[in-house]
Amino acid sequence: MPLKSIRQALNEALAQEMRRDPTIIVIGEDVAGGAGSDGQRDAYGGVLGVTKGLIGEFGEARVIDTPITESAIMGAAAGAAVTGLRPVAELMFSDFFGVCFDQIFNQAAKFRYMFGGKAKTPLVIRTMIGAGRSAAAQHSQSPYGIFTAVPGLKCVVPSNAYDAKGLLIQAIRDDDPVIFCEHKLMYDLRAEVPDEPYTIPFGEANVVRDGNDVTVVALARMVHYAMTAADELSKDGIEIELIDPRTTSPLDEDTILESVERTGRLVIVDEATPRCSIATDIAALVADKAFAALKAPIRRVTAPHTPVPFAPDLEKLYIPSPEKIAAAVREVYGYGR
Amino acid sequence: MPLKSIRQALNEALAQEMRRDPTIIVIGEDVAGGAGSDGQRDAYGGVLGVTKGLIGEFGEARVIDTPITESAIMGAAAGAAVTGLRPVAELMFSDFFGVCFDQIFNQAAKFRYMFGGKAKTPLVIRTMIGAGRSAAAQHSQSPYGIFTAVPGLKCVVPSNAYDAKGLLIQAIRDDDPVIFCEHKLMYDLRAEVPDEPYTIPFGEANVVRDGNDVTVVALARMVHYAMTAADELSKDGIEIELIDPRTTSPLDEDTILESVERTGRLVIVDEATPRCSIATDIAALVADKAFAALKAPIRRVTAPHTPVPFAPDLEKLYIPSPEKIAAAVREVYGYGR
Amino acid sequence: MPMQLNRDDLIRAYRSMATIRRFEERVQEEFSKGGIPGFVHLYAGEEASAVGVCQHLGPKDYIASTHRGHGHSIAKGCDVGGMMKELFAKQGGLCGGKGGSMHIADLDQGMLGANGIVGGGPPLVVGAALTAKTLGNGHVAVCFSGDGASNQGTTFEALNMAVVLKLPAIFVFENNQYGEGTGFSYHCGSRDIAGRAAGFGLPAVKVNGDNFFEVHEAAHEAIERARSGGGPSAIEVDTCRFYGHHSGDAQLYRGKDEVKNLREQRDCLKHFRTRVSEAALLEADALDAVDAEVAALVDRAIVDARAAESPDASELLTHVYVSY
Amino acid sequence: MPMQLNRDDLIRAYRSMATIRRFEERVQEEFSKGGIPGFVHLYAGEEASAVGVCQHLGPKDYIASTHRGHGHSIAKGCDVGGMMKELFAKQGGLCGGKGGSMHIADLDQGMLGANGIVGGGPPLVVGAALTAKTLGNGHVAVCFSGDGASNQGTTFEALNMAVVLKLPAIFVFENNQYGEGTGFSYHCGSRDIAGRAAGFGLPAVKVNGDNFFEVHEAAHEAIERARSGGGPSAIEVDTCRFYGHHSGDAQLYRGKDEVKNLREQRDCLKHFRTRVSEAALLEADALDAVDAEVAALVDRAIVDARAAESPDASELLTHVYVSY
Ligand SMILES: Cc1ncc(C[n+]2csc(CCOP(=O)(O)OP(=O)(O)O)c2C)c(N)n1
Ligand SMILES: Cc1ncc(C[n+]2csc(CCOP(=O)(O)OP(=O)(O)O)c2C)c(N)n1
Ligand SMILES: [Mg+2]
Ligand SMILES: [Mg+2]
Repeated sequence: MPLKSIRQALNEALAQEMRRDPTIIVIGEDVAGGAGSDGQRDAYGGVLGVTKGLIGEFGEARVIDTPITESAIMGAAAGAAVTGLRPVAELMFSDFFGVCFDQIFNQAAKFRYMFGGKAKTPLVIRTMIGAGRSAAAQHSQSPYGIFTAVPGLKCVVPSNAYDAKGLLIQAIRDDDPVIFCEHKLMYDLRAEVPDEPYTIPFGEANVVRDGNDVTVVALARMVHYAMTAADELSKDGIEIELIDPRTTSPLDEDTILESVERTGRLVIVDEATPRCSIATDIAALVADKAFAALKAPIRRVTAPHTPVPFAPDLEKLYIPSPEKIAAAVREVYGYGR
Repeated sequence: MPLKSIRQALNEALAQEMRRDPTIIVIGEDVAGGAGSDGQRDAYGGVLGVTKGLIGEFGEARVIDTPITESAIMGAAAGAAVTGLRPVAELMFSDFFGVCFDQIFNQAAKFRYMFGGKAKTPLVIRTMIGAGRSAAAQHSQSPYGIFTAVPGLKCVVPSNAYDAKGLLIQAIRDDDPVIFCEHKLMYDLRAEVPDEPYTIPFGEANVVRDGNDVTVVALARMVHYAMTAADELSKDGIEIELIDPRTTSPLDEDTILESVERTGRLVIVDEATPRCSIATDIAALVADKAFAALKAPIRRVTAPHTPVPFAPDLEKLYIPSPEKIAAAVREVYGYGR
Repeated sequence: MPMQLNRDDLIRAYRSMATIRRFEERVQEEFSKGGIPGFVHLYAGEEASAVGVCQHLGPKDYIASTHRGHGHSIAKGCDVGGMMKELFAKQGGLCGGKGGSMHIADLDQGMLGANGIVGGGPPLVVGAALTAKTLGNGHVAVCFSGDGASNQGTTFEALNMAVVLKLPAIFVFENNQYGEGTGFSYHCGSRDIAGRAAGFGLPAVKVNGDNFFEVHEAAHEAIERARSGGGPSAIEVDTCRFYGHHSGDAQLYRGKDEVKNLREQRDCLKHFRTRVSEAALLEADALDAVDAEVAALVDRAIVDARAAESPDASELLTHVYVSY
Repeated sequence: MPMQLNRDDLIRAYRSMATIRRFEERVQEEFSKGGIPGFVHLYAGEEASAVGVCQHLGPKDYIASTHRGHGHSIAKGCDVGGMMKELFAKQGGLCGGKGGSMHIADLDQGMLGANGIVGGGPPLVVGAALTAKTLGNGHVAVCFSGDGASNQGTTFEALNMAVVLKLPAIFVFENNQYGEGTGFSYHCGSRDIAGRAAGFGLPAVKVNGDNFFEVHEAAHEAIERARSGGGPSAIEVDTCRFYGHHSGDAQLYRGKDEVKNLREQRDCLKHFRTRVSEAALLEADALDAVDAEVAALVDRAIVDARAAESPDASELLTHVYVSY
């Protein structure tokens, strides 16, 4: 199978779906770029090139550059979705949700319920998450915990190119509003990705690695850090079971619970801040539904309760590291032995 | 001691602090009301009357009615706070945070960190939370979990008039941004409240009721539902220890952990929706730091993962009830006996 | 302009306005009696705005409304019985009792919903207009907003976006002089909504909302422009509300006799009656017949709403997602 | 207008502009070499805007800046050494290395910070102006925004709020014709920022940003008006950027030779030099001396920044709260 980067996988997913369904549009800031300028159209194709080339094939009517106006972008997408289009809107950085969240959580996500089931809002919001680029406090956050908390919204957090394509196609075909979180440091990460379209159902976790000693749940970039830790640990004979939920809403509770039933030990790795987060969400789930099986405290390896610092040295300490993950696993593994 | 409603307690706290410190201003929509109209000034004094009378004593320069423009209100408060005032801004309903959250979580809450400790942002945001008034999906939410998740922001959720006054005065004197959540159904709830100003420190939970069987943590209106449940339960000889954290950020972890060390059993009651919430936050805390003491699964009694329904019968089912709380406690109490 | 309207059009317009008036008056009564939960914001006094605009719209054209949405819903063709059941939180309500007055909606009638968020509607109308433009179906989207909402950032963003994308969108600003208890002369720095909107690069006019025909004419022009690819427009309707901001509002911000004078001097239904009689377009008893007809309709709706069942408990958990 | 400015003023103005230019040119070099982490957005080409405005401000007057904040910081009096250390993420940086280019700030100099959020600054300036009005200290607050930011809802809200509260606020829109790679003629429906702002009910003018003196004059008027209780104003500065949106931008959206022509025909420093020499206000060698002086200053700042230590690991957890 051909190797493709996450960028390529996402671009391919968008192009293939847009070919299939003329009601799909892409809308956002510089999703093409060069509008109203003397230079090239498609000058950017998205600030990180994910939508590059789409305007060439699908034209300005379906690949829509906008002013800097996130509330109008999200509202346009929500309003278009509820009236018959399937918009894929871009929120350049997820950190910007604060200027437009009403259109997402009070409007798009609640239409169906408020209107007694009459509305359908097939909306996809693509957005960038993650620290590690020295982009500082307002361009490095991972607010998927907040997105997950919203009833009516679905939240996707892919960790590799294969999942990225299948989950994005699923998101586009899905009849509910979906927020799709792309980690800014992973766009060039390559994996085998089929050329033909395929979907990955929401709410089905990926067991990245089997093991019977400790269950580790990790998301996005942390999946790869957890794998690094796993290799280290297995040298010492500690075999972790690594679970990538892939979607946080819906969450595949069964796969996590079944694994903990077996291992009795759980570590959750999350690049987001620690309060009221997906890490606490999964810990609470297990402390309720798999309590009897638990042999050790549930440890969370997360960012600290601080904004993201600019200085690379500080940022490196901010982000969970393979070392910290391994240390937490060792602690949990050793507990009560 | 005189009995006062939460409304009176808050109003008194504001008036007393404004007398003490001329840099304190109140700003928001209809915090007085009647601006630019032919009728009375102070026509509202806040839509629920909390700021009534302040404009009479302190004038238009310090009690500022605004257009409907939450981003400008929160930004004005943040900008004023960082330049020398102590604004108490009103976000009428917390459900409206989606139109102005950037100014709160990316600006006010991050100034100090981003600027290397040079900024001080003594800002209070008063806002209304809670279901039960048939105000439907966009006027009934309790997003304090989202506020708690924000590093740099403090979050207060009072449950009675005595705490309301002491916590609001603390919030006003506090040098960090504080969001102060008032439950819309509790304004008329009365308690003994001293006439003189006093403060209640943040991060100190209130043990509302002592007991050794099951620890119950509840917030705001749920504290009272938990008390009702407690009376029921104690008839059957089950004595709960009821803890009201009062502030979710900072959270008094020690009081909760010490209690669970004793009881070994925990139920968390939260009116908010269940995902990535303060309920999961506290469950995760205990599943990590008090694991050894746990004798039963940690149960959460929360709203379902749905928007708030309009119909009173449905809304009643949406909100945790004393019956549901008692049932959860019984389950946890009976576990493993 | 009445000339453009034949007898049926006039009757249709009057019936719509009279239905709204009667609906709101009866809702006020029922609310006071306690039959209607939550908050209601009544539209009485502003009927000519909703009807003058919606007369030009078909069910496949869209409107987005505000917290004060009953009038827009009726003008757009929503079923009065279903509306009343919704306000009473009953089965058979337009939203099955899950939305209520503040979220009343009927997508089949192109009514995208009342909105609990001031300024929530304008971005959504950009989207509905974008659908129309993308599908090239000649439909338009109309956004109703209040004077207070005209200051909200989302509203301004929607205006600019509609101009940039040359969308078939019409922004109707119903200036009833108040945002809750705060007066227009205070909250709107420019004291001129249409003028401020015009600065965004779209045609914007001011009309007298007491005069159905003025609204109708201005809306005709803007909507035709939109349908024919001419892009967005704005209309500021000078109007007034006969009740409080919400039912139960003490209205202390009102001047002495303000409401009394409004009802006497600025009643758009009275104005309509006078106009059509003077122009000998409709006879008084034809209009009286309509009044009687809509009174019966609304009263029947209330009887039915009272009698209807509350939603089944299972409804708490339905309609969160299409699939999950 | 040069007449109003004495020799010292002119030298001061030129020094400030020249410092910005040199700062940005050297930052571009260092960024390319990899010494500067993260994103940087360079201000070269727009110097006359920041300096023409800030010449009228004292340390107790406030400014809010944008992601493109180096020029505003220098014009407002921030220490170049501390700025450079901040960009290099080092100890001794204005924010201790925790903010970086996008959050560079110095409250002691009245610089409320660059901002990573487009449209983040305008509401904050409303607040700073509110402080000045409340304390009655005669200070003013200036908001720098780009043409792209002029479409953001927060910006419009701030304009209206400033008018409603009659605040000593000045909104300076630096129109460099682009928001990232999207042209002004596309993203601004009115194609006229000042005109659109005027619709909000405040005086708004357009000036040529290549001409320091035009900016200086317009800013003088607006700032004096604000100081004397005359309320807010807006100024649209027609300007241009010599580099990409951010360092590393391929700038494919630029026309052929666009940057070359801008540098030749629209260089505000060249324009200043010509003006003052023609008017015989300053001799070439006085200006050359300034160039040499600022070159040394900036080069030294880079040497120091390179040599400085990274923040101590403990800094990760400090400054989240005053107390917690
Ligand atoms: C974002 C937001 N802010 C505030 C409110 C509270 N609120 C509801 S209606 C209203 C007044 C709206 O005034 P206007 O737009 O003129 O509409 P009108 O009520 O006059 O029809 C306010 C402030 C809200 N619902 N949403
Ligand atoms: C809310 C928000 N949306 C988008 C961005 C991404 N972004 C950063 S700068 C920029 C362009 C700003 O253009 P303009 O306001 O004209 O300022 P200029 O870069 O030209 O100085 C964009 C879109 C952002 N930082 N914040
Ligand atoms: Mg109004
Ligand atoms: Mg620009």
